[in-house]
Amino acid sequence: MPELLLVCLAGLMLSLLLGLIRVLRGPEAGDRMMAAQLIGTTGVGMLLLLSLLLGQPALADVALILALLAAVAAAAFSGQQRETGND
Amino acid sequence: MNATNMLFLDILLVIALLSLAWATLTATDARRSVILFIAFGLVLTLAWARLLAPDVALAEAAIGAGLSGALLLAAVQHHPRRALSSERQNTGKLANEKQNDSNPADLKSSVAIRWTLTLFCIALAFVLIWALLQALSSETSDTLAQSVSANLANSGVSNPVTAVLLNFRAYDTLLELAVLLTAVLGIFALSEQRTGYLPAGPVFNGLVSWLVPALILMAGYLLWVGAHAPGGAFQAGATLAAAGVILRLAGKRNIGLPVSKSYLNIILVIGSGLFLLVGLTMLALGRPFLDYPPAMAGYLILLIETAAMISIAATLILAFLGGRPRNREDRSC
Amino acid sequence: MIDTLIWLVALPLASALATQLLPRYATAIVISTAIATSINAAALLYAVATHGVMLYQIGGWTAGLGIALRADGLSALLLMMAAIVLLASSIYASAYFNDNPLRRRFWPLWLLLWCSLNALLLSGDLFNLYVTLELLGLSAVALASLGGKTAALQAALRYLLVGLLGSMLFLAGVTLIYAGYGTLDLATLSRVVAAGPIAWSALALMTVGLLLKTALFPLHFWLPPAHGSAPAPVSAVLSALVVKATFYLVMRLWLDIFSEVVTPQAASIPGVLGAAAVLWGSWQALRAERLKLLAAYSTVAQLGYLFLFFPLLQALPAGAARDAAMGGLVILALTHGLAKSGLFLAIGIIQQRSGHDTIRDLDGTAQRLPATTFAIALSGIALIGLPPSGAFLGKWHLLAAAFSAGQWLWVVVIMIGTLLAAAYTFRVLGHAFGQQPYPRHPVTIAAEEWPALILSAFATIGLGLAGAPVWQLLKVSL
Amino acid sequence: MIEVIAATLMLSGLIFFLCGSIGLLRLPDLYSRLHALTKADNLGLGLLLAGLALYQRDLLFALKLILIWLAVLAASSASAYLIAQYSRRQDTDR
Repeated sequence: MPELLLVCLAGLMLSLLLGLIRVLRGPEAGDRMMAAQLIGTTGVGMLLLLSLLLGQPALADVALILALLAAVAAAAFSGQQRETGND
Repeated sequence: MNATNMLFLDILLVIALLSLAWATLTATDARRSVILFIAFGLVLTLAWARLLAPDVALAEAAIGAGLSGALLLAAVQHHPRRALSSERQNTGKLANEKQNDSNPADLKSSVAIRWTLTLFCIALAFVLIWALLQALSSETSDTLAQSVSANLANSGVSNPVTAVLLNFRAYDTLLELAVLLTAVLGIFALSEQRTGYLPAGPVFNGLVSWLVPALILMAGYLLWVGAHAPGGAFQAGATLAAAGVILRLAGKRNIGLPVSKSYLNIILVIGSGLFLLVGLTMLALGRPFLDYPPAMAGYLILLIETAAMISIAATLILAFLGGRPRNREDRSC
Repeated sequence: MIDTLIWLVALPLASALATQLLPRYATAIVISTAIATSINAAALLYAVATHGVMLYQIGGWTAGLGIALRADGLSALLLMMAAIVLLASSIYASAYFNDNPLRRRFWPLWLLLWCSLNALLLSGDLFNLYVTLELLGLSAVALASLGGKTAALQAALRYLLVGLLGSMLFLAGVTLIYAGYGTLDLATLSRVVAAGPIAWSALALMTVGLLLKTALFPLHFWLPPAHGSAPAPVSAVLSALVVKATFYLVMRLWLDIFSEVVTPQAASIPGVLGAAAVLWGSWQALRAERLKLLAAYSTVAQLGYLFLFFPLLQALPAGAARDAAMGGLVILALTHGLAKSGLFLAIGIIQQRSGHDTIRDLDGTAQRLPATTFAIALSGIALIGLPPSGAFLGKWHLLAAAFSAGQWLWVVVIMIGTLLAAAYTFRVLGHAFGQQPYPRHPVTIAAEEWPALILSAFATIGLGLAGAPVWQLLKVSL
Repeated sequence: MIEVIAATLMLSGLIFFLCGSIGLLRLPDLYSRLHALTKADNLGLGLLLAGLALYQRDLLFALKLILIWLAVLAASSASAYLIAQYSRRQDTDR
């Protein structure tokens, strides 16, 4: 019953669009980053659904990459550079 | 699954991409623009997946959504907003457009230039759409795709994308690796590397302790899977580089790169070097440049890809450092 | 024998990697590579002259599936010019960079630039051309920013952005071609391409991208600061070779692959822009206060002359007159390459010895640096187009073509441009030959002064008196 | 029977996702929005993936799903913490 997958896909797309509004609206940088995280997680779900719907098993690997790299952007976002000195 | 069922998805993806692209371009604040760009990369990954291009989706997920976001965020942090005013006097740094904004004449001309460019881009987009429609309606049979699948058996791998990248058009990939090397040498030419990050707290350290090994494993998996499914040296290199970036962000000093400059040079050069060496060995054996014997092709491609992954990862990490490594004496602290 | 083609790309690349790994032996590696590659280029020139077009299929795959390298008379001539300029500049650079860390960063990029130039001139594949353009652009930017102050970095950054925009437009054109014709191989493409929206828009996109990189007026704005603030050997190569490489591609596309598609109206566009470039560039060169800026604006003007040939070549029917004009175009390009690199190298010496390159304060240069001043005079002769320089031959054929095509307007442009070139050259020489009451002793630095002198002499005397083989070689075409 | 369970799991995951995004939009300030976000990440994706695993009934695929879920779980909690920390720092700076 691919209809179920399609319904889930549509629901996740809706969730992604809601997150998109927050990304566009802000107001704080933290809000946008948070919404980008939501888009990433939603994207993971959508990729897995697409992987089954389109018969592309490789998309599961894409989802795995997205899941692993989700934290990198957040870490770069909040990282504090040393003011002076060497590293 | 037939195409009409997914039409809603395509339309919404296009809307999301366009609005994110516009917001990224028009954002006044650099950090905001970067975050919007990260979101754009995420949605673009979905678009590539929907276009049945998992190889590109993989690269976009690793490089577009993950690494370049981190790279740009680090660059923005290096030039925070409050530092801009002091930088107007500081002539030692790369100057950006903002410096000119104080002059009203320049401002007017920059607005004019912006509008001209916008109109130019819109015209360009229409020309492209028109010509693409013409091209797609001309119904040329894709002879290249046919000859790729006809010769796939002799390429040593079963993933057509890898066969094109590392066998049929291996020369392009060799030159692309040279482009990456040039990019990193160009970064070295500009400045010394940026100062590092403050040591991470316990939560971040916990993240690092499992994420770095997981990323390294993932890189190995992508490298291996590239022979028969989407994956390969570029995606694997980007994943490996993400491990380095995370270590750097956590305040670790050497981020897995060797301290000695000569070792660093070796890992920078090994990708293009080994590739070239394999090509020239074929020449010595009396075959054309980069003409692998079919029986050996699979192994040679894996060897080249492994070396390429190392160089690509090192290149991306060094790009993240934003300059040439400091001398050993400077590292004493 | 046929391996010459791949070695022209592989050897500079291998040496670039070697200089990065073994910085201590870098100078020796570069000089031996430069000599070997020059010999290779000469061998290729000889092979093309005797055997005709050379073809090399990389990886043993047929062109189309794989990538082919091709060399005809035009690409072999340009390769030879690149080899001469780069060999001379390499010797010059080994003395120019006395700062060790800087030299260590310079050599790998230098060889990567050489590799990309050779790869571009030999490439027979549209997408491969895009890759070589990227390599060329990136290595040129990195070299231009080397050891630079803020102005150099700003210029390099702008150069980078312009270069990326140009490559992107080129790539968009390549995509269209692939979508429309299903092939990237140039030889196949020239057989199947037909006039129509796909070919027109693809050619337009690729041409705008390339013209941006070639700095044709009004897309030249990035060139004077970038060429004017780079280290001297880099400026020499940027002005002589890097803009010439993209110009070569425009030629290849307009006069060879898409020649059936180009209409006379379309061909007049580069002609008009070229005329504007000649006038504007010469005028700016006359007004420049610094020698390097003068040389850079003169490059803008000289590139303009090359584009004047496009409407004429389009108007002339295939035959002797058109072949003669084609030879004139190539010899003008070759002369400019040699003369301009000689000029930039000579300016570099003046800049290093006297600490500035302000034209007004050049008095006494002829007493102090006689060989260098002579080099400037020789390259000036070539830039004006006085006999016996190669540019004289080139302009002669340009005028002849304008007369036989009945397009008189270009004659006026050529006249004004030549007069302005004479004015800016004599302005420099007038200052340089100005006497100082207490001259310092003449100094000679062989490694630095000889390359500039030889390049300028070759442009002025060599190409002018022995230019005939150029026409012979151009008969060998794809 | 299993299909019904799979459908229930997936649809309830979907509800968590939608709640999370609506919360992200409607809640008044950054910290409470952060609270909503983690619901979508943890529970929403977890239920959805559990449903998918039952739907597909392929062991290798299921293992990959578990791996993905664990990765998202750990990454999202860490990044939520990091974002909150960053915002706190910004607030105290002001």
